[in-house]
Amino acid sequence: MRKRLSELSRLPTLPGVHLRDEASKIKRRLHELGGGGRGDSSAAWEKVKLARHADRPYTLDYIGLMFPGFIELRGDRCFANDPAIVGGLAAYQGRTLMVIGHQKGRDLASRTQRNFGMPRPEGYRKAQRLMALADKFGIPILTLIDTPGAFPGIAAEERGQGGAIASTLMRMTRLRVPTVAIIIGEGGSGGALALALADRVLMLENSVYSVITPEACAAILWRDAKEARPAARALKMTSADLEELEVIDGVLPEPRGGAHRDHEGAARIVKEALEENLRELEMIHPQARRQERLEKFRRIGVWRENGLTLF
Amino acid sequence: MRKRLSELSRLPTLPGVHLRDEASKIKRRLHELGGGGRGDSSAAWEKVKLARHADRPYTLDYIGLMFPGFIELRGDRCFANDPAIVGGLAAYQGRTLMVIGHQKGRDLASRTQRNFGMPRPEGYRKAQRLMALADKFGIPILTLIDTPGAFPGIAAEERGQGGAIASTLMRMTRLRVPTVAIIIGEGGSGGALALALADRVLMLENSVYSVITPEACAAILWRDAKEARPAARALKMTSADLEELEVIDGVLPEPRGGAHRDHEGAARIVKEALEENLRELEMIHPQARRQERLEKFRRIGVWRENGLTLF
Amino acid sequence: MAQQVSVDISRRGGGHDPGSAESCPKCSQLLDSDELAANLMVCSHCGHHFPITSRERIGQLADEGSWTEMAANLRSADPLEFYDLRPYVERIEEAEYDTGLSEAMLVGTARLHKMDVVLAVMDFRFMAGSMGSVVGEKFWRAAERAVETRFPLVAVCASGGARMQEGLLSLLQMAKTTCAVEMLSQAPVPFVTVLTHPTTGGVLASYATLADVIMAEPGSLISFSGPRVIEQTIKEKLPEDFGRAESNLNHGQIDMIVERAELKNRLVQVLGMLEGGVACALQPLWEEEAGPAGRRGAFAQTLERIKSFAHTPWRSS
Amino acid sequence: MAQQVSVDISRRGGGHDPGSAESCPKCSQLLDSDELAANLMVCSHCGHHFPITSRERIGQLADEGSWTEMAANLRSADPLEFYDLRPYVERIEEAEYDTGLSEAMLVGTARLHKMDVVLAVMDFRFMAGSMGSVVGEKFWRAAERAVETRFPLVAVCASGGARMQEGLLSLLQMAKTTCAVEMLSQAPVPFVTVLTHPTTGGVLASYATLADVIMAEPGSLISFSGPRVIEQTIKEKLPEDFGRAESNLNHGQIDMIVERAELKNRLVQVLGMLEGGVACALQPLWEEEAGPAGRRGAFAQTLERIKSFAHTPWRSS
Ligand SMILES: [Zn+2]
Ligand SMILES: [Zn+2]
Repeated sequence: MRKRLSELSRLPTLPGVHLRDEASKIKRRLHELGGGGRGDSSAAWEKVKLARHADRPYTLDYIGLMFPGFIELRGDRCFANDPAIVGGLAAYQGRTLMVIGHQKGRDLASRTQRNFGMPRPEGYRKAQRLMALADKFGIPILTLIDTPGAFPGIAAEERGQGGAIASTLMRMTRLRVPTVAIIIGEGGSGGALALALADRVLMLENSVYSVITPEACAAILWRDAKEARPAARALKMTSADLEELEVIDGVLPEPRGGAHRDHEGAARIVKEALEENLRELEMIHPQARRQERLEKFRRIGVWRENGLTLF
Repeated sequence: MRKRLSELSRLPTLPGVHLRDEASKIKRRLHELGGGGRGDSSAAWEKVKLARHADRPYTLDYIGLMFPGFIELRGDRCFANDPAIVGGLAAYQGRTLMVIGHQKGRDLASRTQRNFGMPRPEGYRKAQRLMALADKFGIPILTLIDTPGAFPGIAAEERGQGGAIASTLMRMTRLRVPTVAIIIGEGGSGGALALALADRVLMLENSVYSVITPEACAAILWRDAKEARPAARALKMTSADLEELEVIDGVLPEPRGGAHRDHEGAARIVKEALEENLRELEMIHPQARRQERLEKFRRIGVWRENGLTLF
Repeated sequence: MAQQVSVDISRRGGGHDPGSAESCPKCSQLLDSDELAANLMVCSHCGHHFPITSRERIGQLADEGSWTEMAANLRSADPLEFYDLRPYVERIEEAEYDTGLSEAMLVGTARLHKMDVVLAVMDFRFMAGSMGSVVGEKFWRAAERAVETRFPLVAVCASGGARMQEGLLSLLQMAKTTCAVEMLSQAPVPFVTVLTHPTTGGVLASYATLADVIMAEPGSLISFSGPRVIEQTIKEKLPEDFGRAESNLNHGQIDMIVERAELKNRLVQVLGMLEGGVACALQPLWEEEAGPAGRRGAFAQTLERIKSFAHTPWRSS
Repeated sequence: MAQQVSVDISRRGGGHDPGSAESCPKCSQLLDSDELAANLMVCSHCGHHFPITSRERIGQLADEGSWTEMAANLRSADPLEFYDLRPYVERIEEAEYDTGLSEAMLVGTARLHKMDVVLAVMDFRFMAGSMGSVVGEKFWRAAERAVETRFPLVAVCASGGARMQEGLLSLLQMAKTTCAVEMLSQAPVPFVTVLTHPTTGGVLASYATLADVIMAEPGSLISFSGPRVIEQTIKEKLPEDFGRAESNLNHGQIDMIVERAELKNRLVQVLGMLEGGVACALQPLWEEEAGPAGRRGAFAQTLERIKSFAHTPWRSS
């Protein structure tokens, strides 16, 4: 670490290359060395369990608590209405928001109906349609992310699961309106990311966001799905991990005991974060905001080049 | 007729109202009175039979004869590739065209595969995708129209046949590139129109273009599908009828004996018309062309207002 | 394709017969006509929505005295000099006599809970709600007015399809109404459609499905091809729920099903929400993109309205 | 998700063993390695396309001596200090040793039948063609070069998905590559992808399916989720043709299936056609919309190329 740090400090900033603020790297490493639960693999796993907690508020709970009015809009105008993604117009401080989010069910019937929050391609195509509608009328977009991942099924593949996610990402790059994405529970893989190419990406304290579930990761790399604990730790999927990696824009502290114990408190926190971020984003001209969005995601990545570690 | 004419000539042109050139009206009526086959109901029916003739050149025949190179592009990126509509990039005079058309089959197997040229929603969605691609790269679009109509089936309805046609029409209103539509055989109802909201709409001499098939019209209005002959005449669906009604931009004379007897000759005629129309259209700025397209379709209709017949 | 869908609107002349009784086609209950009308022509037993006339619809939606008809003098011509067993002109005259209307669509301006809107309401009784030149032109004028005034456009659809007696001219009204929607879209002015029983053919395949938000009345048939045509093609009997609003909702083709009693409120909520977006589009930094200045006035009005909503919670899901 | 798809590329180090024999996994025929290589690694008996390495692919596509690699010095870092049973750095070193490559993608410029293009070619042997920070950055630079030079971008995909050892950083490469495609799209510069066996996960759900034209090699598995994950979820064995290129074509997800021997020609034809559209975009009256002046040069080149095509008829359907 020290070697890498000194290498970096010896060199001028290269054009087109983003040198991460080293202070945060050091802080991060000190944090790790000093414990704080992150050296402990069960801490990450606890977060995974919390993020999946059945009592956590879901998208429709947040909508109900945050907005005095909400009109759900349905359907991809093509094949189906996917209940695993909900979206619609929300009354927000004398104006309108488009809210789009994954929706899990709470009891067996609604879980089945919502397909455990795992969208099919038509869910993503509905999201795109609503994004286009919001963009047309200059309505800012809030996405709430909470899914184990896109549904892995034969028919979903045949209807283009990969392409549906990709085109949703593409749609988000093109939006003129401000976009805020908040991971409220499980941010599972491409199925989560599809709604998260936003101007601001925030995580609730006890949410997770990962390229793969720890179980699946363990099954592949440890050859044993039961090794999910070390996998969860290794994947650095908690909000604290990801804030330190600087791949998200902020962490929202949850109410005492966690969002699952205080839905109202959680909704208040999400609403305040939304307000603050929208206020900042709306100061930026749409063209510039779009450009900044591209730049932000363009910068993500860590690699070595000519012996240097670059971020 | 004379009364209507004198009413019109007495009045100044009203704002927002398009008074059709009366000379053509008179010409038309004289033509009718003077016979010319149009008073004979079998003439229209003969055209219907010719337009459906199994030996007529189809879209892929024209493509093969008109362009030295053609790359078919497939799929709606959503549900299926519909073989009842074909489309792709054609090499055309040192540049590129996007060609999209209905495709009938010639033998039993290919007819079944092409669904007798009756598209399902995915056919129209493929057409939209190809139109968007052409628009992105400034590639002019040629559509070739030859269908009994959009396929009437349960699954096609469930996947949004109506919406698919409507959104294709909408896509065509928005194109920046020049568009030429040519009815080469059967122009059947909404399924044909979906590809025909173009800057220029031309008909081959022996093609027909109608709101409904004469058989279906007869079944409803005559309560007997066998009355298709008078229905064909009453619907004014031949190229000559429609030129006189001024709802198309031109009629292309077919080779001696009809297109079904001389595919090469027919292709030559279509190609010349395409060249001429594209040349004219490309002199217009894209914005203006789009505006003119809207205006052109805006003007279509005949009604009475305050006792006047307006066109 | 106009007459392929049969709908029983026995009530001629645009109203109900006071004091008489009607039997519900769904639950067979005998209903008192006055009560039925007071219940907006919805069966109080099973919720069946009886088809209603365009004037009844406007009466249910528009604030008292706020309706002003536009383009009232448009009448069908007979450009094809069409006749089948009877001349087209005779069919029109009959429809005029039976309905007291001059065409299958009424357009005008109205207020819905004080919100200014342009309305375009079809009437199935007039030649099966078929779309010919007059319907196309009325819709165009409604859209034009909406763009001029920045009032949103609400279109209530009920149609058997294109008016075949006007031949290709009627088919091309699909293109014309689509161009009108594109004009709305460029503004942009909110555009909402309400699909009622039945919405089929050329109307469905043009402006009806091009709205920003698509609502439908419960039980409405919403299908491009008529059920009989499909049955003849596939040589099977269609299932009872074929093409109904509920099936369309499941298949992703419409946004919501709204009961008649809720329709006015829901329209105002949705339109207010869509206009609420204007609030954002008029942030100081956005001004160069904000479009004509007239919009600012509409916006101020909208903002007030939305603010009043904020104290009246509602939910659609 | 990277290692969930198993592919047999036994040929380590980027080539075949001269004089040896290989058995076709599809028809079991024993094939002479030299003949197989001469036949572009396609079974001469059944047409089975053996997976090939990125260098083999470039060798098959690029005109002799025209390949210039870009961003060759990019190497994976280990931002998560990831280890499972073994450290990530060790797995990278092993992959480097086995493949002679530094990462799962090679990018550079080349000429295809004299047409300048930017190439981005994945190599499944390198950690199952997984996409981490380096692949994302290489793709970005390839796209950037394409925009600067106005050369079209051709991406040949082969991937097990995201590089899980880089955690969320690898997931976010999907967003990054999508932004790169958006940059191409704004230019616009033609972008064509070739999906080879297997193209799955994050690569499929980002740039691979965002191309102007999507080609696939026969028999390639093209699926977002890995077959094993789907089998575990639905608790059934998948059909043999599940997710294959042929199924994707029928389901409207790709434009065409191209045999390896035809790939180079087809790419040049499609790219020439897409650039041919520039001819129209540069009509005198369009000039204010034509974009950077550099394009005019590219156009002249294209025009010449297209003209030469005009004398060589071809058909794809
Ligand atoms: Zn009832
Ligand atoms: Zn073989």
